Amino acid sequence: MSTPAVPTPPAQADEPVAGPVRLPIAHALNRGLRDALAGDDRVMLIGEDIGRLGGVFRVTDGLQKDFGDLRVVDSPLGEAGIVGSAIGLAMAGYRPVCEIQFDGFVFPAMNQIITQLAKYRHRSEGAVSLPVVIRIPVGGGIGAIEHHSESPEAYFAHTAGLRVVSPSNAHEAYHLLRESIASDDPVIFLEPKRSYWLKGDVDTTVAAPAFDRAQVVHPGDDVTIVAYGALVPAALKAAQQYAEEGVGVEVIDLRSLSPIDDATILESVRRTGRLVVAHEASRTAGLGAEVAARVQDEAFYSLEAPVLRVTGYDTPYPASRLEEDWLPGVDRIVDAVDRSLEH
Amino acid sequence: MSTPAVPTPPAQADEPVAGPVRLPIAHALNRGLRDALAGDDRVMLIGEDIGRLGGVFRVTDGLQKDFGDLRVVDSPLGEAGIVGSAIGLAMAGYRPVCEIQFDGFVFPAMNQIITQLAKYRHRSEGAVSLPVVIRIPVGGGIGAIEHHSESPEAYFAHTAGLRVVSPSNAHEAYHLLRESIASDDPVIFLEPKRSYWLKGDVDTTVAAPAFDRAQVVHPGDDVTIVAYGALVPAALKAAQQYAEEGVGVEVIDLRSLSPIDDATILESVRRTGRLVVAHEASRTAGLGAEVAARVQDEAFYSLEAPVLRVTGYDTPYPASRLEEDWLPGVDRIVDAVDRSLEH
Amino acid sequence: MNHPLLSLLGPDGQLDAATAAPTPADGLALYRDMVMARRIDTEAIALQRQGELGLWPSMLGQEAAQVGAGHALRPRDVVFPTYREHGMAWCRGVDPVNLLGLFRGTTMGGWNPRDNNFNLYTLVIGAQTLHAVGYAMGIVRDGDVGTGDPERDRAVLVFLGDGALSEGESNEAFVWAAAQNLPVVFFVQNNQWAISAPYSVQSRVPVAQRAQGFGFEGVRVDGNDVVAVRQVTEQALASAREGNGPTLIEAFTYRRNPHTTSDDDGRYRPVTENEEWEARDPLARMRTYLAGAGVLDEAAEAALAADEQALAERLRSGCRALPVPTASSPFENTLADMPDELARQMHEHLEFVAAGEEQDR
Amino acid sequence: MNHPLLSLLGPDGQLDAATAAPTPADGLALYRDMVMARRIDTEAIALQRQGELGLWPSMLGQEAAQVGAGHALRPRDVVFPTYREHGMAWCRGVDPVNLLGLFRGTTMGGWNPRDNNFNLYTLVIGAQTLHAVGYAMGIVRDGDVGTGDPERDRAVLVFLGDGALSEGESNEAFVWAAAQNLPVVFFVQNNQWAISAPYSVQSRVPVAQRAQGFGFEGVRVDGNDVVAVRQVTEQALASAREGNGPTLIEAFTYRRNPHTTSDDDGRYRPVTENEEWEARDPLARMRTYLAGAGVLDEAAEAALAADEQALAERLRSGCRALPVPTASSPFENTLADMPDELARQMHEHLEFVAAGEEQDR
Ligand SMILES: Cc1ncc(C[n+]2csc(CCOP(=O)(O)OP(=O)(O)O)c2C)c(N)n1
Ligand SMILES: Cc1ncc(C[n+]2csc(CCOP(=O)(O)OP(=O)(O)O)c2C)c(N)n1
Ligand SMILES: [Mg+2]
Ligand SMILES: [Mg+2]
Repeated sequence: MSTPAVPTPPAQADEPVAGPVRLPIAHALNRGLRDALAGDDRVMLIGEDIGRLGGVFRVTDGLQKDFGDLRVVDSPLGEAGIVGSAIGLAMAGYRPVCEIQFDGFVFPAMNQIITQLAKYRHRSEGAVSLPVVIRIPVGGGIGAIEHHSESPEAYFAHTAGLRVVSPSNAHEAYHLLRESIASDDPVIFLEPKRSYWLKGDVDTTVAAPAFDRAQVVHPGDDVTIVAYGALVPAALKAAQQYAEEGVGVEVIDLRSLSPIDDATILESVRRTGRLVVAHEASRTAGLGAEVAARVQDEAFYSLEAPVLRVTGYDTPYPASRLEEDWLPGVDRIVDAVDRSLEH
Repeated sequence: MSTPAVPTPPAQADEPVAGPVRLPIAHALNRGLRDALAGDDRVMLIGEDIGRLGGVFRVTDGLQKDFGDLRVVDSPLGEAGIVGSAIGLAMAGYRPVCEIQFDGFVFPAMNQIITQLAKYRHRSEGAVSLPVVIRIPVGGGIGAIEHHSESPEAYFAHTAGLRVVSPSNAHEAYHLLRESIASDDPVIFLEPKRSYWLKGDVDTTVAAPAFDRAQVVHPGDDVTIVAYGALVPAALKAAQQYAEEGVGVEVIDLRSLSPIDDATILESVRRTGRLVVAHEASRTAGLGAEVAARVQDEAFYSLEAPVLRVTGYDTPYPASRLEEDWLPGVDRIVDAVDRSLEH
Repeated sequence: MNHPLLSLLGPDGQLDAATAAPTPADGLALYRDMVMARRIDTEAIALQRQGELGLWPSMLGQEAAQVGAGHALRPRDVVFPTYREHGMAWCRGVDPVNLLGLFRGTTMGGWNPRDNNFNLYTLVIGAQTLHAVGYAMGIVRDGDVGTGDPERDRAVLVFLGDGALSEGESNEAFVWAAAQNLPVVFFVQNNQWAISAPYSVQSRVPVAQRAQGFGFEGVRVDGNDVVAVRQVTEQALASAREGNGPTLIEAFTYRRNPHTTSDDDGRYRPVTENEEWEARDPLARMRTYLAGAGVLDEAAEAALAADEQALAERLRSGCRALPVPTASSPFENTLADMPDELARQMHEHLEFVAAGEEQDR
Repeated sequence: MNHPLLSLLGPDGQLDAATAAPTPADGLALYRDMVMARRIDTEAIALQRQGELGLWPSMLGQEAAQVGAGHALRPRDVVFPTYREHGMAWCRGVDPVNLLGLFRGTTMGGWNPRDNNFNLYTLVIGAQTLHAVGYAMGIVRDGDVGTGDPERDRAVLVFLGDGALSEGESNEAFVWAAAQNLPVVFFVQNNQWAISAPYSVQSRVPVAQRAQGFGFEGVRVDGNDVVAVRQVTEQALASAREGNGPTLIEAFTYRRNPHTTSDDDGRYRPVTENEEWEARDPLARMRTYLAGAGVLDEAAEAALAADEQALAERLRSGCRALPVPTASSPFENTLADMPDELARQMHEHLEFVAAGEEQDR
């Protein structure tokens, strides 16, 4: 199943090139791809249904029309082929940006990603880098069927030789994508699919922080929340609720899931003494475990409460009628913050 | 490359059926497979080179000769096919035991493992379980070339719907394997390849603890080490060194990497207040992160020092001339224990 | 490399002269199943429009392919579908209400695959082809192939799409089936599109030709001709059951609706194509044939209409009555024995859900 | 489906009458490269026995396949090898000492793939076929195909084994190459074994037939006949460069040594097979031919022996002199910019290593 039950985006306006414009994340990404294609001949897009259809989420809308089918390639139905051919293209000097149609369909490409893409720089002793970006819509919350709501980030974060990034708003989406394409390293670019139509001001001329840095998106001194992707808005909501009660919740948008910018996290936790990490992926050996492990080590004496994790459970993603409860959201984040504060 | 630079095992003696016998792990596994095949017609083995060759590590030596090529199947060269066909066989009522030739070659099977094997019980709402075992030789230390020294356990532990176990000695190898084959759940069975020729007393008639339980293999009250597979002997060596100095190091063999038996770990850490987790896999989002995250949460007030991790680094596995230093061993474990005790 | 397209019942409703006419009962049964399959599809689309389903992958135009194949099966044969085999599910006796659960979000499955020898829908393209191969290995090991006993011999019928031919896993399935001479039939509904990708993106030769590269037979059949589809599928299944190994069937047809209800096929294909294929409708030609043969009289039409109506009502009420799974079910169905940690997570979750319900009151 | 095996230079050293005799220089060059390739192999095996290498995958018996293909290449063509293409590496000008590093454990690669248009060895069966396809897509996009300019047009030559034909990824590569008509030649050395698995485990039809299923040409050639191999490879590469798309070449040969030096082929195949193939030795037949043609005289033999000797000495001393990588190199080569956390890990590691060395003193 591929086309999810989300509304079709409004037709894209002919937006100005600079200055802040209000765009949904999907359009900011489209703009990012367009600017990357226009700025460098070696940038190419490959994926299933990305050409005439413009991708099932329309992120590549109009790009094949404007850049031709040699640069925006409707691929055969095979994910190993998408990533494997991107590797070959990168060896030939191109900068391919792959689209995997849904999170649950990246696994046929796992061999190419783990044994080839991630290891080639090391294999060649630094002689050859592979500037390949793999875009993947991730996460649940859109009422989809099986394999369309997965959160595979930990597999990639555990794999040395990859960078993993995920934007949480439109401005970041644009800039993180541009930086990912410009990077000489392979980048797994995770797009929180339920946020595709979340609008925000995008300024293509004002750079965001470097794509390997976390960012404090809400300041506070009482407790820290680390989140990324679709859970950043939830964390912000929680922070705003607490602000009304006079409790200072600092929210850090991780942005780079690998490497993790622990300096930013540690600075915050040393101040607040309390940390909640939130993600949709299953708990065991997820990113939350990594953040908790680092923080309890590096900020042991600053912690006034254990690092708490608010995560998806260690079950397969459930049928969508259950997802609202199953998914971590504002309520469960608040609950964890409360527990942290009570310690 | 498949056949590693390890000595060929001595020809297998005709050992008695009960009572403790001294066997290397590889032979204990062979015995486990043999007894499982003999005990249940529905048990089958599938893998590359497992028949006439007896597997590159000879773990299946002699089994095709004795049980025939319908039950011990030399498969075509395709890991997706091995796991995918095992799923089909399980649906048809069989209990297939797959062999993946080396850790680095499991990735072509990742789609079948993650989207099919792990999810089928959930997909069928509990109506159908898939009793498939996937045996994989794992880890480094044998001077091998690329892809022959990987530690992929975290990928599996993060995947809900799988069990992951790994033995550290011959007796356990026999019993964990028998239990894995008897289990109705899919089990990833990780065989520490550099321990294949490590000998120990195997008693097939004396059961080991349940395959989802950790086990204290060396008692101590000052600090706890959690390890599994090939690092258990290293942890034991460290514990013995400390014992001579009068320091009590408790070593826990995890055995079950998923689910993790945290009760056993917590009981120990609440006593010792200190914990070191050791594994060969890369650090970020590895099993050590998970153990650390759980322990700092559940035993927050008992911890006198941060949980320390002794792990492989976040690089691809290095060329073998570097592995001795790169791999965590007794020295690095001792260093971490010292640091923990100094806190 | 010559792959003639077998067609017996033409778009004009004329049956090939050399082909034995189906008995009235048989002809009616084929027609009825196609009508019912289409009705399931139509109702499901309506339910999706009403918000009762999240999405629906329509099989409009592919009724003959599925029903023809369905009528070639014996009860002990085992079927591995993709996500579009609603007509096949109907033929196998799966309660059609249960087809809706996956798309309503009440389940990831919907039926017990053992009840009707009809596996669960598989959404990961190509993955089921290897399960089919494994099942066929099981049949060989059970000794249920080539015995000559029609009550005993069995085969596997696995469905895949034209797009699925490009996945590595499908091709591994061909390798295994051929090398081990397994009792499995690969049934490819070449509906010419994989979402927005026309078949030319995948290949420059007919689907049926693929099998040759692996050393087994590929046959092409008019996928809108239920009589021809049944015939080639019967032959392929018989050959498999007898121990002669795999066959690939290309049922050449057309996906007349968008990929799913969420898709917008106006973006990538002209409507004229659709019109062309409407003229080759599988139901219309069978209807013409049966009417011409005097088999489909008014009484039969009325009976069928009543059956359809009853089915539609069952689907509508059944859909709304599909039970929502309990909050504990994902935890209960992850592993056969629930681990302690998962039990704790379930407990945590159930308390949370209960507290939420408390608040909502 | 008829796949005749092209053979021009028979085991008896007789050249096919209709084939133009190679010039003396050309004939000698082919022979010399086969001799040198074999010498690399022999020396490496000896080095492994002496404990200088961890293991070595021998190419004994496959010299003609690799050297024939090597002589069909133009400099701008790009080669993707497996792990057994030592003869091809030689033809491409890779320093043979550098072939040893992977097996000595001093590197995972060993040369810069860009220096000789010869990619690194790939150990994961089949993975390189997709890289070849991607590279060929790059050639198309560079406009370096079908221009008619021999300095410009290029193609990709990718190696795989008979076992590799069973991996899904290899088959996806066939899909992509055919559908996009890419300038890539799949060169299968069918040495009849995949470790212990005879080809019958993988397939029941010749390797070359596989291509047909995907809609391109498959050709079979005597893999022990350097003249024939060169000819079919030249044709296939020319066709690719001209824009006519892919070809699959099956070079039918035999792996005369165990899979690697760690393998024990006595467990799974009879020695008689080996003897049979020794009689079809690719070097011997070329030697007979050249001697008969008066090309390989004593002086030439002596010169070649001296070259061989020099090569052997270079390999022995070069092997021992291969630099061990620094302890920091895995960290430095993981990502283009080393992340802070990795820098910390490196620091931790280097201190640890230094402390160990301190202790060892
Ligand atoms: C491995 C995988 N990749 C991508 C998808 C997304 N997807 C769903 S259906 C589809 C097209 C399938 O085409 P085809 O095999 O022809 O079957 P049809 O839908 O036409 O019945 C795609 C790409 C998927 N489900 N699985
Ligand atoms: C994906 C993968 N699975 C398994 C292996 C282990 N392995 C190494 S070589 C080999 C056999 C390869 O046979 P073939 O393709 O015929 O090449 P040959 O060794 O004969 O040159 C196997 C199974 C591997 N390297 N990669
Ligand atoms: Mg289709
Ligand atoms: Mg071979």
